[in-house]
Amino acid sequence: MRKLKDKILLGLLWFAAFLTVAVLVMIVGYIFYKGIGLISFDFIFGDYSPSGGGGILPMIVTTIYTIVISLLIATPIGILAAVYLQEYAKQGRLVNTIRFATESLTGIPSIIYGLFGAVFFVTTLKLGMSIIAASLTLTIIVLPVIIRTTEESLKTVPRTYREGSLALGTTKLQTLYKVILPSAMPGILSGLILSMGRIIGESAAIFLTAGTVAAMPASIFSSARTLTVHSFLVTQEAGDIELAAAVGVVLIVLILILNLTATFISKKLNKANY
Amino acid sequence: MSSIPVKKDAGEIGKANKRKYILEKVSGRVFLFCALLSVVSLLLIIGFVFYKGSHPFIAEGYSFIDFLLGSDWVPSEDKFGILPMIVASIYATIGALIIGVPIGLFTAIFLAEIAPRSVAKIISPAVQLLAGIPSVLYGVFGLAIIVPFLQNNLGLIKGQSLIAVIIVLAIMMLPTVVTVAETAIRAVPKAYREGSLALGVSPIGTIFKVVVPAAKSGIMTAIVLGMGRAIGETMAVILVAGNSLVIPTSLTDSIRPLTTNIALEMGYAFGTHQEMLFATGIVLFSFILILNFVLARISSKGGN
Amino acid sequence: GNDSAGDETEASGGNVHTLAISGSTSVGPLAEKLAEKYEGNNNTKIEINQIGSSAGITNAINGVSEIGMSSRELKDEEKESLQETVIAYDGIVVVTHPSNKVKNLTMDQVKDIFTGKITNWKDLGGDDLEIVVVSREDGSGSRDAFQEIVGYSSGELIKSAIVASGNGNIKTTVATNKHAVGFISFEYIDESVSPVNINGVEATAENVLSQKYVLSRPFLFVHVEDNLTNEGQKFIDYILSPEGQAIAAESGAIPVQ
Amino acid sequence: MNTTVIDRKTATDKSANTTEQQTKIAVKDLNLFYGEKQALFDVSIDIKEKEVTALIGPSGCGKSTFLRTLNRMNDLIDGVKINGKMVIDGEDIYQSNDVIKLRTKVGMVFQKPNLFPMSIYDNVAYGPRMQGIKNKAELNKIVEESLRGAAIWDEVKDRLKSSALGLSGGQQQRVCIARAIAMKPEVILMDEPTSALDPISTLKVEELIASMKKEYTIVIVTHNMQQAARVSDKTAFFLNGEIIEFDETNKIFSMPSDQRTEDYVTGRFG
Amino acid sequence: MNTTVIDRKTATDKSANTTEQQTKIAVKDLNLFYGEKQALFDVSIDIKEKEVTALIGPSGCGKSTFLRTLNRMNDLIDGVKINGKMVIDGEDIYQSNDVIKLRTKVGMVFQKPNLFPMSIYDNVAYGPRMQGIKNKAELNKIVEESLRGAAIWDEVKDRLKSSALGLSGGQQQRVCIARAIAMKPEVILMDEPTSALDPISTLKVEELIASMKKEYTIVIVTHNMQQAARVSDKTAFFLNGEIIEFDETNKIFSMPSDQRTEDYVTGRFG
Ligand SMILES: Nc1ncnc2c1ncn2[C@@H]1O[C@H](COP(=O)(O)OP(=O)(O)OP(=O)(O)O)[C@@H](O)[C@H]1O
Ligand SMILES: Nc1ncnc2c1ncn2[C@@H]1O[C@H](COP(=O)(O)OP(=O)(O)OP(=O)(O)O)[C@@H](O)[C@H]1O
Ligand SMILES: [Mg+2]
Ligand SMILES: [Mg+2]
Repeated sequence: MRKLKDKILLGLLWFAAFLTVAVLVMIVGYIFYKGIGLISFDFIFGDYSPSGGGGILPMIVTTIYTIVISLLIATPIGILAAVYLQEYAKQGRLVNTIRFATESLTGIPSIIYGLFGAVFFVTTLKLGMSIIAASLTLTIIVLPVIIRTTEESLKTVPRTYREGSLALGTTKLQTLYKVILPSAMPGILSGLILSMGRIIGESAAIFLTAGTVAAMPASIFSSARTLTVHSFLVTQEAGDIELAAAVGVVLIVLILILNLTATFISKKLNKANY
Repeated sequence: MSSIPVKKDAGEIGKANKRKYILEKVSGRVFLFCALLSVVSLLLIIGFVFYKGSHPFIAEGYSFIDFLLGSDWVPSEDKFGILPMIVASIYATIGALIIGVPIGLFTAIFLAEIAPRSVAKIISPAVQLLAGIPSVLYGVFGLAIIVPFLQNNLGLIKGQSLIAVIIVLAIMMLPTVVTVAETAIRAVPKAYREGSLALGVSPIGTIFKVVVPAAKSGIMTAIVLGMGRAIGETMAVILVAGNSLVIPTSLTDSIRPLTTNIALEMGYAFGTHQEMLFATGIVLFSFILILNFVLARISSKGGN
Repeated sequence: GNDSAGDETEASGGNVHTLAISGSTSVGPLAEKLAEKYEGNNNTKIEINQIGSSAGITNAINGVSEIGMSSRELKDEEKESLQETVIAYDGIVVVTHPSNKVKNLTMDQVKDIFTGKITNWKDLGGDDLEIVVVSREDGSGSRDAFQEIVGYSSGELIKSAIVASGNGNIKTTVATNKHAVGFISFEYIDESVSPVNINGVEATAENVLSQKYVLSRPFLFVHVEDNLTNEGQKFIDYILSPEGQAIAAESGAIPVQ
Repeated sequence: MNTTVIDRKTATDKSANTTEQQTKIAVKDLNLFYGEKQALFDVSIDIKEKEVTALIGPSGCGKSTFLRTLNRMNDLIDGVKINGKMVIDGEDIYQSNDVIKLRTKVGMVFQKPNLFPMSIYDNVAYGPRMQGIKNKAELNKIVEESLRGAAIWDEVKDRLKSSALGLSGGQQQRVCIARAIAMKPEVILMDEPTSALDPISTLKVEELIASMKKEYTIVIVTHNMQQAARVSDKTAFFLNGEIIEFDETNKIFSMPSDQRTEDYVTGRFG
Repeated sequence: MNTTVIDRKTATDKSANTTEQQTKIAVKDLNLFYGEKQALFDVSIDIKEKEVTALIGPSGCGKSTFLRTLNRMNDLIDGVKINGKMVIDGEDIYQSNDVIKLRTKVGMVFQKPNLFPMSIYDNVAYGPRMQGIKNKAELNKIVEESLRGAAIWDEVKDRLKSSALGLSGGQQQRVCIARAIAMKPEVILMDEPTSALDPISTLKVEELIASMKKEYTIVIVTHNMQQAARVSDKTAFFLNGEIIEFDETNKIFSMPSDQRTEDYVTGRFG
């Protein structure tokens, strides 16, 4: 009985993993199949031209700008907020409410964040349509993800570590950055990678706040177009799926590079603690 | 014996530690500030949506009941009824959860517990990669592969349908569910596994009866975040939903979920029409609140 | 108004002026091409943001952008604060799957299709296939224009119609479905879809100009009188010049006379 | 209670004279490596049925490691290599693929209590349930018997449904023992099962071990020389991953044949 | 080594006669609640400077709970309510806000080893580093002295830089002791510090405790009656959250005044 059940469950596990991998291969395969033909040195490193034949360098640069700025702002705020909720705040109704609200906000469609950003950052704070306005909007979008995943990984740090450290007369803060955060690092990192994905994949919130200017941004106060917005525009208006897929290929490579970098950095951080 | 001598200056804090306490206090404040910052930004957004979305009902005399239960949505004729979209959103979300959550969780379990390290080391980052692919491309993939596939194999006149939305959303929530759940499962102490295995329980039994329940809280987070992704997704859904304004009666009907309604028309909407789109956002938000509430209930029930 | 803004620019000497334009995703690509040519000859940097007609109009009103682009007519309350300039026309063409044998429709037939009175291609001389109607989203300039000219209202549109956002999505949808019929701008026509003649008239720029083909809509630039700088005015002038209109024609739009 | 103690003493004396017990576990030239590092060196030992075998030796000498090879718990650690022969009931456990059968037959109590984050009841009922026992009454009976057997019933009978993790260390360890007993194994491995217990509970557990001996084969790691002397029939002395001496407990403690054993056991006190 | 043991014995005898040691920790009417559940009832006790005080009692009686009130570790548990007076060096620790000073002064070794996931070296150097000691040579010296003090130096000196979690249970616990010693506290709390150690290491740690007594005040929870008798000057017997009897260790073990104490300590064996 149990054995049969085990076999079925194991079969399901394999099947689920197979499905996931198959979907992964199909999607990435499709994007490469459609897009690889357009990929060339000029396509990646050339400047953009609206009349065709240009490259997407400005979008690559803009994309990197938005990732870096949003994460630079969201990572510390998100992690520290999670630390507050998990380690400092008295667990109770208020914290649970905050947690609940945070979770619920992950479901708000990004276009609403975009409209909010357009009203608040672009118009009210007079940042104009700019990379910085978009990054601030993205910060709000990824905060819940960072907070929740960080909280979860903090929860998994054994209490004995906290006790062991505090019993040595260290402060909460010292315990936090010497013992707790390093132990929680893998979980925090995977949250950051997810957030990075969310930032990279975002379009609606960005084109309402950063706009779609297809030129090399002069500064973070310039209006600009990210890779994803580019692929969104070419699908929506021109129906140019090859071009959208080619942008997708570049994005996938970019994500790969960023993920590897993140993993590398976390390994370095871990080493530093040994 | 009865009275213990206490020094007068006892309450004083040593000089050496003064700095530490100040730092401690300051850092506590900084953490609190960060938490508040997130809360404030979240409140701002909620406030913004509610402010915009409640205007037609408060100031312009529209009936909220008609809005919720009306089935005609013709903005140019001042008809704003979102019942078909509410129904569509409920079906699509539940459908995506039913397909996406088990596959995602099982994949996470597979990666954390069954797969050889070397295999997991390749697949896990690859799945995370999926999280970063723009939703537009999922939509294009859905439109170019899934929609025709459904159309041809189910003998439909159009593949843009509830089932297409469910499939695309299920795929899109996979990376979140898998990544978060995998981390949670990996964090379960080895002692639990050993304890169960030593009782002669099979590895699979151990996984489902001890490891997964021990990782429950993280798994719930995975589901909630994945669900958030599914509910909040627009760009991919627009392409495969068909966006027809009918109340779906079968899996093959075209649907227009609440989110796509907002994204689809926001670009051209103004005045009352735009405010009604924000009102759609309020309904969506309430919908998410209810779902999260239900999930939280389920998870605390499972805790006993 | 123009003067003060102009002074400002002149005072800053040879500095590059940035001209912020935002709005319709349909007008955007054309505006980008015009801007590319224009920037080459002038000391002006043009920023074009394709964020939708309404957002562009809002931006123009509250000063975030100097010029807004719209592919829909302005509403009355918008007209109060905004000046509009028609920079080109956009022809709208009914398209079907390439395998569809129906190559000509009367205006009434088009109306009957989109309002759900005709539901099978065989009634129109095609194969025995159910018709799948694909429309743009409510509020879109193309849809407004199309409905007005064909003569039905949003309320009359068949409920089961697929609603796609943007020309590209309609094209992709129609190109992958034998049952489908939709409408897109001239500039996006290619071999993946089959254009349909209306009342026997082919959808070409010439026929629009000669008013034999009636499905078209204006592309608008809008601005607040006081906000338009000399540079902005010069760019509009350039677009309306023969050179600018030639570029418009080249990229598939229909020049204003 | 006292009668049990007396019983046990007699039993020990008896087994000291008669060696006709059957071999339950036969280990031959077992070597174990954690990656590069060898932790067990040519370990050979015959463990008899229905006897208590104690493993003693200084910290880090490989007692836990050896114990864990007996139910293949070391399989779970990456990079562990094992060679040699280990035969239980005539079956080489490292040839067979049925670890589940092995582990059902060979139960284990760990050094650190490792209860699951469930209720006390569910912890004890966990194993039987996984074997397919669903009947409530039967489960209740098993749980009560096991908890009584582990001398913890009275302390927890009113809070069976509350979380096991709220118990004190000693209480937790006894529930761990109950959980192992609930499976009615043939062999029970215990890794310092009483190191977290107070003397009274320890006494109860030792009595339990004595009474279990009638049915089970027991292998116990202990640091407590007195405990080894009290509960075991045979004792193996480990040093640096080797078995230095393995013999009747009486003999090991009274006249060990190896100098190192003598040094170790006479280092005792109390 | 042996001299230390003798020293210790003499010291114990001496303290049995002379009671002129100063009070280091004075506890008066301490009550502690875990939420609704009361775990300590009106506990009053005077702990003298430079003595070893042992806490004994059956499992779950509140020994660990009491020990943890002495350096306010229970503050970390949600829902713990404490009232009563606890004065260390004339300072009511529950009035003062300086827990850091308190915990620097009052070190602790836990029931289960709780090393951090860092190298052995970093574990021991952790506390001193956090106090601002950066000098390499100084740190090296502290680490070596502390590890030697905890009788673990020889076993780990070649792998100081490898992860502490790769050690066996006993080894880990001794590194925990080293980590506490490294802070040079005035009071050391030990919660069954040797329950995971073999007799040789236990002996070393007991010797260590004896030698540390010259400088430190030590409070130790133990289940091992012999250990309590060997190492402590005073012994407190806990039962159900109350102190039943607190007196000279000799007296507690030879002629306790309370029947329950007698029942408990004579339940001993060996
Ligand atoms: N997972 C592991 N990886 C590498 N080495 C290990 C591992 N587990 C144990 N060891 C090493 O193997 C040796 C034997 O360890 P083991 O835990 O068997 O000792 P033990 O006799 O049970 O000690 P104790 O009485 O302290 O529990 C020790 O030197 C230990 O450091
Ligand atoms: N965090 C907690 N929440 C609720 N009750 C607790 C908690 N910790 C301990 N207790 C209860 O308080 C009582 C005293 O526990 P404590 O751990 O102090 O016992 P102990 O004397 O140290 O036992 P042992 O010798 O088994 O370690 C026990 O009944 C225990 O179940
Ligand atoms: Mg061991
Ligand atoms: Mg305790």
